[in-house]
Amino acid sequence: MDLQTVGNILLQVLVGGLSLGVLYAIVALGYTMVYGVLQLINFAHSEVFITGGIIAYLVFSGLQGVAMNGYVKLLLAGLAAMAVSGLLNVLIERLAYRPLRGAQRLVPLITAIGVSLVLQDLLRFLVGLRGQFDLSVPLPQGFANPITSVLGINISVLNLQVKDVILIVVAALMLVGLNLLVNHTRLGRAIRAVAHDRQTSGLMGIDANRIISLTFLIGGALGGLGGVMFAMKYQALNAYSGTVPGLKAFTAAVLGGIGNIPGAVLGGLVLGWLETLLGVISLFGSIPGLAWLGAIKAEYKDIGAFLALILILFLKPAGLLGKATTEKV
Amino acid sequence: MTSLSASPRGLGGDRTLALLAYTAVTALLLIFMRGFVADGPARLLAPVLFGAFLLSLLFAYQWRAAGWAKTLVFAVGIGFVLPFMGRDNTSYFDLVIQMLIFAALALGLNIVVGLAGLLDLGYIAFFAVGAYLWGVFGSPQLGAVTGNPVFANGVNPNLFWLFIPLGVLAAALVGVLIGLPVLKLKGDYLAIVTLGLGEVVRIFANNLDVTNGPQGITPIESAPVPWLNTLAQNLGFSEDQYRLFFLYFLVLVVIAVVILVNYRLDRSKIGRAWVAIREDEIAAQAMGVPLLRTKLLAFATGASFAGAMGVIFAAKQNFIDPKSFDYFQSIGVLSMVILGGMGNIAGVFLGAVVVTLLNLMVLPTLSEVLQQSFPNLNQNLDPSKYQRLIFGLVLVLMMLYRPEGLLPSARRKAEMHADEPAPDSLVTQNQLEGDTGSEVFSPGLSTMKENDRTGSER
Amino acid sequence: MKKPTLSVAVVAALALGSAQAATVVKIATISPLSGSTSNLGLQIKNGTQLAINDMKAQFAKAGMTLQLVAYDDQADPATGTAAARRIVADKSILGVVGPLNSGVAIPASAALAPSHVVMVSPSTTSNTVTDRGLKNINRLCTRDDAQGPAGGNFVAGTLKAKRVYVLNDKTPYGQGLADQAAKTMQARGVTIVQNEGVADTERDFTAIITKLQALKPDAIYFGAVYGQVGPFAKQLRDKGIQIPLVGGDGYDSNELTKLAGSGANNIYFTTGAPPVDAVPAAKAAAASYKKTFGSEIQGFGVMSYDSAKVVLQGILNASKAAGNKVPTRAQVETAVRGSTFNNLLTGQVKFDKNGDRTTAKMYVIAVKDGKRSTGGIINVSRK
Amino acid sequence: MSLLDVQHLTKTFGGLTAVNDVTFQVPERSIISVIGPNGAGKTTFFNLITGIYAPDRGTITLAGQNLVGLRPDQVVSAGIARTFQNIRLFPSMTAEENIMLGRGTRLKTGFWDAVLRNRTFHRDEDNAHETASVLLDFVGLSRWRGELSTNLPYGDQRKLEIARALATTPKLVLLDEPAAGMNPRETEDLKALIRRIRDDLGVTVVLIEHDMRLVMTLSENITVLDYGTKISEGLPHQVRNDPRVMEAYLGRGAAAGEYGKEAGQNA
Repeated sequence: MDLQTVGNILLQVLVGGLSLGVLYAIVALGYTMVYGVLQLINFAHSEVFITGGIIAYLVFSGLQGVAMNGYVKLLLAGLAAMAVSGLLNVLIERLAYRPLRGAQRLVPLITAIGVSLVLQDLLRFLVGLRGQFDLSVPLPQGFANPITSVLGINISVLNLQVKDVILIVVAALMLVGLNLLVNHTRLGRAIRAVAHDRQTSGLMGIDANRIISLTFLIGGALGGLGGVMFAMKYQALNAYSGTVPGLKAFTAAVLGGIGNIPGAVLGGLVLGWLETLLGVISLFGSIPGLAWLGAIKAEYKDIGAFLALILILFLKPAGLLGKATTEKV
Repeated sequence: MTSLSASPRGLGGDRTLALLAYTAVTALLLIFMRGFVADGPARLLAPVLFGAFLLSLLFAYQWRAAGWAKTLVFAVGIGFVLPFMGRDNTSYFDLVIQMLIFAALALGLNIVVGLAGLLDLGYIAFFAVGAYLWGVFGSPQLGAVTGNPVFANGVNPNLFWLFIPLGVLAAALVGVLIGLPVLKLKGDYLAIVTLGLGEVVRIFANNLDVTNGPQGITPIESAPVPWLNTLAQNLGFSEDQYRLFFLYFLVLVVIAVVILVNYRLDRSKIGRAWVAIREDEIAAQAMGVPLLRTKLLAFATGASFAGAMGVIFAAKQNFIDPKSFDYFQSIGVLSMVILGGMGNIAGVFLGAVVVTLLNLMVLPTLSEVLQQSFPNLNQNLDPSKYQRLIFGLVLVLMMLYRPEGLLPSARRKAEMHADEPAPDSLVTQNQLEGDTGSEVFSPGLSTMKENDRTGSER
Repeated sequence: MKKPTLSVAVVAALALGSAQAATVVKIATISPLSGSTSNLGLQIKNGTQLAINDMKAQFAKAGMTLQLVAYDDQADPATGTAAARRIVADKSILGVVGPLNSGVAIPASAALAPSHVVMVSPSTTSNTVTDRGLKNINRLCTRDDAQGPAGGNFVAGTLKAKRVYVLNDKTPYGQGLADQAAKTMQARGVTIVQNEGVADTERDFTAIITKLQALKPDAIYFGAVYGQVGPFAKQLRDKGIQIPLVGGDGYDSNELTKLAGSGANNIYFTTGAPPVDAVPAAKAAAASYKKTFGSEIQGFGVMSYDSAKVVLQGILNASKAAGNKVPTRAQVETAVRGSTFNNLLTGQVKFDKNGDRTTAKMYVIAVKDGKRSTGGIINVSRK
Repeated sequence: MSLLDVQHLTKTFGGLTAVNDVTFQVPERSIISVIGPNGAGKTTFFNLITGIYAPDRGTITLAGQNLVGLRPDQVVSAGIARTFQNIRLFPSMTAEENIMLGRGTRLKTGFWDAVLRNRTFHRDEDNAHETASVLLDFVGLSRWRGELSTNLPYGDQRKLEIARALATTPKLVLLDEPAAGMNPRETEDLKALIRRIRDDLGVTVVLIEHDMRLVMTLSENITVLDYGTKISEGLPHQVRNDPRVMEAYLGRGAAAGEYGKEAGQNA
């Protein structure tokens, strides 16, 4: 296996891992935002996330015949998904989490698991009303075309498709937007205050409940956007498709430092690259001296992600970007 | 809402008669109505009667009553009524054994989560360790793995007795191995790491040749107990029920040991140390409690219960595969602990019984009856498809209206309804440690305000 | 005017007759009705319901009113065993169709064996299910060691591939099938460039595609189910990999072509369920399935329909043998294991001493530009 | 020979020197106070001694045993116990159980002892119960024996924390602002209690305290910290009149006014 092939493979891992990592990052942000203000692992986020995918399916299949610019369709699908998922997330917080505000930390955790189970079967019921289970998502014209060259440079080796670039651009825009919102707006300051210390921020005139609802709205919207990205990337989903990617996105959020926004993005990217690398690593088994790599077959991909999490948390207990909390003595 | 407080002293006057009456009525109803509830819509009564009878065992534990009455209720209930129902209908046997297995798991997880406050979302991995230990050794899989024809049918089944303690040791060892690197972590970091480790164990079970991957392992032997089989035969049990008859009493013995160990650890220096590290690690350490060793002990003890039960589960099922050990099972056991009443042995046991009864009896019966009475229901509304939804709904409603659990321990109740638990969350980024004790005006020198000082130059 | 009264009398007699002797006979299904494989579990339930609807009249004549009881095993062995125990307890259940997964079938059949409750599984392919020699478990589909080689021979013989990449979904079904196929291909001199797995929930194949581009196989054998194969085919073709993709009866659903979209090309799979064009009766069954349930029948649905018919016919045979009385479970068990069943969609069914079909027809279905066609028929026989 | 010997102890937190080259001796069976304005590094100093933080430089020896590098629970078994500035009792445990927990470090009960309930277990439990009742009596809280610690009045919680620390039979007990939030009568009780700790139990006491009357009348020796540096040490009256102490507490203006330029130069 010559250097050129190794180079190509690593390039493909970089690009493929980025496009997967960005998806994990967007969904991880939903977990981190909610965790920030409530210190709650929102297990139901995986269903809020896949709801966005189902909405995207409805919009794309609804507009399939309509002669409309593909990007406008995407915009509509994105907005619709973010709105529905956002409101769903707010509703969940209002009904299931708010009454438990003072309870012991494990109680809302079990509630979140309960909500996740209820939503899964509810989504399946709604999709089932149309006699469907697996939804195949028709993308606007040209989204799936491969990109062979850019500015004259032949990059077909990257296996890049138009939709991959769209995903990455949309995610980047969303991350910038979120960063602006959280760090440079009054609402962002209020969210960070509530995340920091809910009681004291109450004393400062911040209506914590309103801020928490808004955070859930933003977290849900991010989840919904993740759903649209999932629908575009794989063009196939069902009511239960959210569980495994949701779990991985949560791992990414913790990897980056739960509650830390840049951390969620970094965690998502690291997980995306790591999984993709582990998926191909057995190829390098043919390089002399690295024969043992050949044994790491694709099924150990998920193990690698979790072992990496454990290693990173062992070295840096608060996650990559999380700040170590010093307990006041 | 009168809460069934944990301490038996709490429930008013002597209730011996009430206890005996209640037990007799529910037992007789259960036994003599079993034909009636076997068919038609009346089937919905079956779980009600069975649940009502099981409550008599709980009341025997809870109520203030004469000692002999309590032992009588336990002896008759466990020694006669349940086996009798099991003989008549094997599904009762299977259900009770499954309840006891989950109860032991819940008690094990209770030590880790309820007492030591370590949120473990991958607890079922230890159950898998025990199950696969006996699964491999007690089946032809051993012959396949070792390639040695002597083990064509696995080890001598009598070694089953040796493998229960071995299962305990293996699981405890894995508990320590898993615990060592992660027990530095706190709260939700520990949760996600243990969840990850649970998945790692399942993925390895699904991929390794020694565990026969996704195909699973069968047939798994159980210990031959000829003397017990003849006893069962004389009592009128059919031949296929012998194994359940044996496992029923075996599980009873093991669960008794589990409860005893749980009780005795709780009321000892170790139990106090666990509660201390759950409430305030810094203070616990400052009072001489070695953090890592205490946490590891909790992890290993909890794991050992699961290890023992794993061996028994493998023998009961005769077949195991990775599917029985996914993270949804860990969540199931955790919900039993929280639903029942974290930190309280009777509560956790009740939680396991209620959740198992709900999942393996109430919901299937409900869907059977609904299917029968509305045969041509729209396919989407078909009840047999929504058992997980109903379980999820039960979890949400329970947490909303009974966060402290069905049977809270007095110790936990104070904490459950505390207004705002001290935010030991990982997010509060305190500024660097400083001497910001509370401002105290002392009559002598007036203390300076912190920020004033910075104003004045040194 | 005499005729109508006669018919009225006959109907009355029948009604009366059946009223007294009409005992309720139930058929149960055990399959995953919740969770990510619930769509397949539903096919088993609906296929059985369809067969019951078809044979209700025949049973009424024999004085039995037919009912279906569906159990959800949530694809979990412990839940499936608990369902089996409940079936044993309900004496009116004389036969079981299902389960879907081998992992559930093994403990559930062991739980039912002592009470002779017969089971006919439409889809469990793992060899262990019947190798144990239980008298009450039979299966309509072919085993791994039949379906695997069928696919392997197709790749090596018909496609004449020299380098094959083997993948499986890490389930008993997918891995069992892929390993058997790989063994057959290797025996015929094909180089297996890689034999690995990927979780059945996985939808991101970027890494696998990179491997395929590096290893350059000329065919892929993927043991998996259409819900995963669809997106896999789509991503393959989108990234310019056009080599043939071969698999087993898990592909047998028109959802495959929908999910694969533009990628639904150069795909082949072996299945026991007869394609609609090969067997006219299959077209009628598909139509009545669509009318009754409002969704398309899939391969598993066809196999379940036939499995239910075998159980029901078995009960009728046993009832005839028992002097037109409601047969006992043991009688039904021997009848199902012993009888030969004809006019079924999947051809003649006769079970050997372990419960596997003595003869079965396998069809090789080709998918070209979204269209399905029958690429060939393989006869499988077991002594 | 001093019981506790601290030499050149230094601790920095990312550029901020919380404790700066402090040398500190505590003679046996004595009552020593450490005072200084807020933010002077007193609690950090305690945390270094009790092993919660590891020092950057310097040595800590207790009766000849080096404490640097020991975990907090090892420091406790070496013989140093402490209380906290903000009370840290175990809320879901009763007063008695809190003390019994403190006693744990001296007990031998292992896993099997507890499970088999052998002689060791029973001996330890009796010892724990007995210690709890003796210490509850010693601090005058016997009436709260079975009460949850959170339900005790503030002053009594302070005493309970002291009793819990004493349960570890320490050679030296560090009290972090025990008089905080106490009214004058409670402070008098506390003073008597601290004296009895030294006289009856022979335990050396080191005190962080802002209540000057308590400090001046109780301490045999006082050390003053300011900005992490030891600016003065000695008998109570010496320290009271030390201009640097006045300045640290009252600010440069007041000190300068009273003692003219001289105080300003050597700041």
